[in-house]
Amino acid sequence: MSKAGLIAARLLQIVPTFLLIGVVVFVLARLLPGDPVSAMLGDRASDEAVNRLRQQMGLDRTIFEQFAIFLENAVRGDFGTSIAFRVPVTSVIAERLPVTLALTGLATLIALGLAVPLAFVAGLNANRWPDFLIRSVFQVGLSSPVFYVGLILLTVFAAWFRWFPVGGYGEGVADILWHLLLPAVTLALSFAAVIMRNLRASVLEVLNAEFVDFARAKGLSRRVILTRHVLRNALISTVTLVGLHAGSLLGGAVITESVFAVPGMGRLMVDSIFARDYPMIQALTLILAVVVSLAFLVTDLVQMALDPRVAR
Amino acid sequence: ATRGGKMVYARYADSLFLDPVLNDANVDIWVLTNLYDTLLQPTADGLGVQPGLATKWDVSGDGKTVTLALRPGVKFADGSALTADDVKWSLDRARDPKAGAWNSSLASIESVSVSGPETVTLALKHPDPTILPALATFNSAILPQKAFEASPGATPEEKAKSFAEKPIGTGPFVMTAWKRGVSMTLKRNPYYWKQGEDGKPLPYLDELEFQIIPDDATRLLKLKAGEIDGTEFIPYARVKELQADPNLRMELWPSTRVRYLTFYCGPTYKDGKPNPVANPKVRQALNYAVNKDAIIQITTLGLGKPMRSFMSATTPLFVGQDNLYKYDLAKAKALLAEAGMANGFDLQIYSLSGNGDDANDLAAVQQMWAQVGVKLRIDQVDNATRTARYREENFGMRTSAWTNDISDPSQITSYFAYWPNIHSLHSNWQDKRVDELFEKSQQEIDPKARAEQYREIQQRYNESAPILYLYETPYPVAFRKNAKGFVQIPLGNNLFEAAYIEK
Amino acid sequence: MTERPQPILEVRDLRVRFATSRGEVRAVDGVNLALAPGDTLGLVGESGSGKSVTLRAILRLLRSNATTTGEARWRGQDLLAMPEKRLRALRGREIAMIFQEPMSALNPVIPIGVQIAESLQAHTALDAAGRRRRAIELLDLVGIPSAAQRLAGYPHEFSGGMRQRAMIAIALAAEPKLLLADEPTTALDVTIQDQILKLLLRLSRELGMAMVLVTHDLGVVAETCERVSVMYAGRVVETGPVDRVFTAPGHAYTDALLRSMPHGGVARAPLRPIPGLPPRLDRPLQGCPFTPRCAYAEGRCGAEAPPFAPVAPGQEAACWASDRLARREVPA
Amino acid sequence: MTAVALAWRRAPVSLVAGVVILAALAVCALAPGLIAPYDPLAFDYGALLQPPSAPHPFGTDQFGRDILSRTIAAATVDLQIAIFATLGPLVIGAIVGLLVGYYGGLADAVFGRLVDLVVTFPFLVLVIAIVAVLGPGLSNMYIAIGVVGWVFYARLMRAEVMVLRGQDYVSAAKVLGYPERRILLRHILPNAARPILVYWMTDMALAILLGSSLGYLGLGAQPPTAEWGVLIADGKNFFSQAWWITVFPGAAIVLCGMGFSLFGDGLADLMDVRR
Amino acid sequence: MQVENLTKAFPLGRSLADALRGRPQRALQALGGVSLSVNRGETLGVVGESGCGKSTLARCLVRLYEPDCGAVRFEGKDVLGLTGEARRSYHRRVQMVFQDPYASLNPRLSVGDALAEALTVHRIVEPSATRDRVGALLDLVHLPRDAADRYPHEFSGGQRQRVGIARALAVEPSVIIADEPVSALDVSVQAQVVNLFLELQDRLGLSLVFITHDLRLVRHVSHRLAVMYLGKVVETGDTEAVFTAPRHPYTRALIAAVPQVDPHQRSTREAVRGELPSPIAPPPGCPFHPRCPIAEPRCRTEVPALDRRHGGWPVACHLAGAPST
Ligand SMILES: Nc1ncnc2c1ncn2[C@@H]1O[C@H](COP(=O)(O)OP(=O)(O)OP(=O)(O)O)[C@@H](O)[C@H]1O
Ligand SMILES: Nc1ncnc2c1ncn2[C@@H]1O[C@H](COP(=O)(O)OP(=O)(O)OP(=O)(O)O)[C@@H](O)[C@H]1O
Ligand SMILES: [Mg+2]
Ligand SMILES: [Mg+2]
Repeated sequence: MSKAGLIAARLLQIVPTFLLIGVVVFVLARLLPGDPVSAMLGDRASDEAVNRLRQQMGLDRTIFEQFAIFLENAVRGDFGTSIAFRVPVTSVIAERLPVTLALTGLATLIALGLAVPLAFVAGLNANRWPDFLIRSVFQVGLSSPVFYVGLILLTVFAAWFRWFPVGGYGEGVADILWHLLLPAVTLALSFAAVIMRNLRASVLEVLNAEFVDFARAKGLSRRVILTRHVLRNALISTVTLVGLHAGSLLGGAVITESVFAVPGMGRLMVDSIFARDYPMIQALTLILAVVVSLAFLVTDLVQMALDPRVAR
Repeated sequence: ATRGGKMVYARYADSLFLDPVLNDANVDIWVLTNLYDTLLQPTADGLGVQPGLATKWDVSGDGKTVTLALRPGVKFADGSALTADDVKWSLDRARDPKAGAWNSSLASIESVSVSGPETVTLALKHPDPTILPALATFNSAILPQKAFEASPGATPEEKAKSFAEKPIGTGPFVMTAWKRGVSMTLKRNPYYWKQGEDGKPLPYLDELEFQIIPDDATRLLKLKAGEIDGTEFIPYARVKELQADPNLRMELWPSTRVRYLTFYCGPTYKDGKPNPVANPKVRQALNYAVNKDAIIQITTLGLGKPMRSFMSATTPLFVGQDNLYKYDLAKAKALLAEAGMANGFDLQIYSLSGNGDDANDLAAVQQMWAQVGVKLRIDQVDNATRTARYREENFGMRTSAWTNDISDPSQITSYFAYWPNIHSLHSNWQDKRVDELFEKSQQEIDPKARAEQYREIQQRYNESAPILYLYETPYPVAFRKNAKGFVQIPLGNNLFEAAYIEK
Repeated sequence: MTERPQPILEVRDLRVRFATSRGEVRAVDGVNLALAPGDTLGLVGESGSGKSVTLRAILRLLRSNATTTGEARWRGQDLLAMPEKRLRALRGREIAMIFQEPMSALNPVIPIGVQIAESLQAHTALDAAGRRRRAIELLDLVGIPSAAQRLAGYPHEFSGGMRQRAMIAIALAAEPKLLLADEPTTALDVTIQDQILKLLLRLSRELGMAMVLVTHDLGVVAETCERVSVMYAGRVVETGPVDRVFTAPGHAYTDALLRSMPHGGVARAPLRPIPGLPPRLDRPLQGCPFTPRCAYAEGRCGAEAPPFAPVAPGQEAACWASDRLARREVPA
Repeated sequence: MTAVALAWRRAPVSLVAGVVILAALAVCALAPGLIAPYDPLAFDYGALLQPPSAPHPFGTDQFGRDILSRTIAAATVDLQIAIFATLGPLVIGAIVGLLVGYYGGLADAVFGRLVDLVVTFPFLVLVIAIVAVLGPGLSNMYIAIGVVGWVFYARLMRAEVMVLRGQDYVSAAKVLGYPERRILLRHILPNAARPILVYWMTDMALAILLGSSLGYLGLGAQPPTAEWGVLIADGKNFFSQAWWITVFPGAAIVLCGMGFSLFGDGLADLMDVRR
Repeated sequence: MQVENLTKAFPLGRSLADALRGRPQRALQALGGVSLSVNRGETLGVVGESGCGKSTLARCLVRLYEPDCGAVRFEGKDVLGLTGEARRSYHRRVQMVFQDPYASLNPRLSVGDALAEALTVHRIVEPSATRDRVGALLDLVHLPRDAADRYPHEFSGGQRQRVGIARALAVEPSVIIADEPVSALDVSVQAQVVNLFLELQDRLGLSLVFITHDLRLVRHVSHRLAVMYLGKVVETGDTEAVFTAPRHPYTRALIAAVPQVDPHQRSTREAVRGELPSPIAPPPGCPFHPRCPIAEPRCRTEVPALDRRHGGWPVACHLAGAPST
């Protein structure tokens, strides 16, 4: 199938998923105890004040009416006005989305940058000390809570050594990178461990493959064998894994963003849940779903590029 | 003071709605004074009022007319002049019973009239001892009527929304950028009327940036790293450490803040089960069973003071009792026995998840009550859930903190003790005599008589103990050594007008 | 025997041991082979007898858990002792190898053309265009139709027979002097196997290339090879011209193997299997390893390893029963 | 005895290491009272914020509670989280995966959508939302994790079963006329179990991390229950002056995670019948 | 047992994009109308190259696959419609032995358990007698009795295959379908298993469908022979007769391609040229025509039917002459 066809098919497949997500989130949001009004006004406000605001926000309508309105507006790209921020949700998300994308993107790069070479070193030295060392270090990374790693990195590299800012988000590419490096490393650590484990296993498997022996029998140099024959084959299964983890990476961003005061979508999501900001929760979920689906698509395309067998 | 420069101040949460009338929360209230001015202003000790946009005020002998002389030559941040009409319009808007949560503070006003280009007269329905502090409270801030009405939007609410996006007031600063939940940039208002102690026009700062950093630890790390100049809500646990830091200055501002736990006092719970703490004796016993000094030591590291009344000692007309419910295990046990609860009982409390103060206080209380056989179940919930439960009056106990918004005891009393308002903090505690005293005090212009009324209210309330008394705390804020001039008044308002960065 | 030319490959006392979790496995236990230019040698034996390990050991393609001793002299130089770099220059250029499973021996994600070209790049001075031209030539040579279009194809787009041919093309890229073919047709259908064998035979004749053909199918050897070596339990038990060995085996195992094959002819006649199992290679062996299964076994077989001795001109075997076999003396 | 000795010798290093770590933690979890030197909840106003010392090897917190005792006591809760948060998903996921993988068809298509739904949703966010709906606390956390978590097991199981259902021995069972229930339970399930059990181990480690993340956000274990994540959250504000409050529970999480992973790796080796 | 016009196609996965473009669903025609019969106590050898549909045929016979059309009759009754108890009893009568001795035994069941399971499910013997019967079965396939306690991975390939045969025999079938039962085994072991089949057939009077691609072997085993090419039977007849005088050019090629152990019978000509065609897009006309040395124009268009042209046994070739004698 052609690439364009594949993309089209994938995008079409996403549609029912999105509808389902829309329904689930809508219902889930309204199952949350309390409502945005009581979250906003607090317990000391009078009942009239509360009722007035509820009416203003259309929260006094039935859930079906609300859902119909939501769908109708969503189709037009209007996700409503944030209850907490009192501005259109799209404008808030437009500010936060690039931040989270930058953070998770950077984290992915770091994870790959750490995991790929080290997985090779470990795989090539299987069951010797470099392998054990690398695996142990990554195992620690995998077993450490994100918030804790964040706290330690912050204290050591930002507070003690002052190499990095303590948190926040910069302006301009270099500044943004500088701000995001620590949070991205934090986020990347467990991801890197997952990739490392998987890739090391693939490397071992590929190293044992007959075509590697055949390549040696052809008299090719070690470098050519590793780069042309081993790397590419080993990466194939890892690429899928990277895509599959897009969701959990975004989930991890929730905590990383809190610890590092990064103004991204993860934190916004949790804040919105706590504020019962229905429109925001709905819009964020759908956008996260789009992001994850796109990540799947990208990894599929990369995999297709790496592995001709997939592109049927 | 050095003129110019930029100060970065980290807040734990962002403002939501910068309209003086329609806002709901401290995150708004505490910064409004930097954008808007009121006619009168609270004094630094929080007990009285001083001139603001009005230079003089005069209350008639019968207490039913207030005449205010406006400060001449005051301009809004957009350069337009402040007029008496703006004042009348702003006060009328603020006292509209359909607008916002705060209109009741101005409920005694019958009408507002412009009696000269620089004079405004308030006619009151009845004498109101709280009217002057009310005029010094955020919700009676003066807004430019023209600019407000020119804001986009069909209804007053919509106009308010768009106006509050780019608010214009007569305050020291004007907001130029607002990234929701991230940062807010305030620039110096060149038209500001006030002068500093050095005789130079305020504010000193060219720019003030609020950064929003919810995580306590991160805020402090940023402060220590010099990435920000100051920050609020320093965890008490860290105060000593910051005090010892030569680069920092730890400030503890006197406050009207009290921390306490509210008992639900009705005879039965929402689910119909009998309420063990409906009996005042039990509540007293539980108060005696808590070692406040220890809690103050543990959670505020000695920075707090035991509460002596339900209101803070910084509140006007406060009458306190020293050693109120001083730790006395024997007495607690005796009282419980008297109430037939010698074997203890189970009690439930909602606390705010992720809130360190709550967690600390409750850990201690839970442990102390265990000594008298009371098992406290702590349910950590998020704010929305908690609020919903309180409004339904469906709780055993709840954590709380209070700060006055107005320099008068009436506000806290109306919420804590006056049943008709919100059932005494939804606790359903009711004392007819207190209700009666409170209603009377609201029209009492004889300060002595009013003080006596408040004495009795406080005495009756404290006796019945619908709350578990914990402690009063100061506002802990910290700054880099060279960031000076910040003031936080007992009501909590953050004043940056005289703040500056020393070069 | 006297006119046999100087061997180009001479394997002497090759031993390979694998360290495994169960202990040491002696996969190859003293193998001797000699190959003259243009020779076609069949290497037969049942599964696990060490055929593949022998071939791989010659080119040092074994995994790190293997220990190899002995000699493998290629035109006088010991392949097992020379530096990896020198060996790499020989691999693919003078000695090429093809593998049993064409699917797993070809890299699934690299076009066939590139897999041929990289071999050319390593061993010839051809430029990119030259390599392409040569690659097309090679595919033509092995009988892949419309070769030019096939260069961009991936292994999975080829049928099994075509893959095997592509692998042969790769192996022939640098016109090697010796081809080590490890079961090149086992995975293929009979008709395709027939085509490939004929192809190999033709090429070795046309290019004057020596060949070691590993297989467990005696028929394949009979059709293709001049000489044959029979392996059992890591040892070569018999070597000789194919027509001699197959008609007058000098080793009891060869004999049994030949008998167990279904010969054309009588339908539904019971076959004559070799009883028992091959010995475990992780245990030390005493005497002739075939003893427990051998119909000719006698007392000393289990105790004393028979020497490798000539039984006929050009035919050698390591069996105490060679003479009885020659006399077709049916065991009691 | 010899069989046990043999099994032990056959056991891969990672399994042995995993067993040792987990056994130590299990002892802490089952009998915290025996090992912990103090009552984990007892305040000691005389020993607030003590650094590690002989009487308090891990130091004390702001209430004077012994960190060692609290870390040990937390093992009970965390191991409970590890098991309860994953057992439901394991069982449900295995059953669904088994049926969907074996029968395919419409159920499989529906399942596919469900998987899409769950994988496109940040896991943590979904769990937070569900916990917010149900209210915080351990049992609600288990439900929240379970609602989402079973999908991963089902996916694994399905993939495995799809392979196995084409295996000759399954065909043989069909040809022998065995009832389907028997084929599923006796021929497919035991052979599909390995990846699931190995993932289960990883998942238990993940559950502890997730539990502590939720504890950190105040949505997990409720006070005064000691839980490693909660301990870290509690001590976070003392990080610069009393590192020991967070470092030891942090180390416990890491150790526990490693225990499960190592055990899982070892189990994978051990369960390989052909080994 | 009789097979009539059995057809089986496997739908190829159709992608969503294809569906959107309205492309028809493609299918792989694995069996294109196969008719065969097996008589009681007889061995039918089925030969053919990889992918020609031998396994598919076997699986249709034991109802692992449901054929698209055609009929399978066993003792006169159609078996494709059987359900429930009737189907179970059919399974008892017709058993299968698989090609891969490593994949066809559940690795987690001991040999004894695997055999006992077959006995209990079908209530062949009293529970108390199960052990004895398992022992007897092991005897039958020449395995030691203590094999019952061991697991499949502890056996060699030939032994495993014998376990597989024992399992098939456990339910006392009258027909055994053996799908390449020895292809995965070493030559020296192959003979053991082949002999076992021959012996069992003589002792138990079994009918046997013996599928293989090894022509040398099939001659030793079968009474009658069916040669398949691309989902069709192209020639079927008495084994010896077909071997001595094959009528279909494909059969001839097949026999010629078998390497002879006799080094004196070498040929250098390829038996047949060209690759096996793809069953997804089989060539029109006679499926063998692209490789056929004697193809004529009509072979390209007309599908030859399998019939006894010019007398003799059935063959599907336009050009088949009378059987030479
Ligand atoms: N890497 C290895 N580690 C341990 N043992 C090995 C290894 N490679 C091969 N062996 C063992 O060495 C022996 C010889 O194997 P080899 O592959 O040479 O057999 P073969 O004659 O080629 O058999 P086949 O016909 O099955 O290919 C076998 O017992 C095998 O198990
Ligand atoms: N389950 C299936 N789904 C799709 N295609 C199948 C399936 N089973 C078999 N086929 C295809 O049907 C054709 C006939 O396959 P079958 O396995 O019957 O051949 P065979 O003659 O047994 O070959 P071999 O000798 O390789 O075992 C092949 O092209 C195969 O790819
Ligand atoms: Mg081999
Ligand atoms: Mg088959």
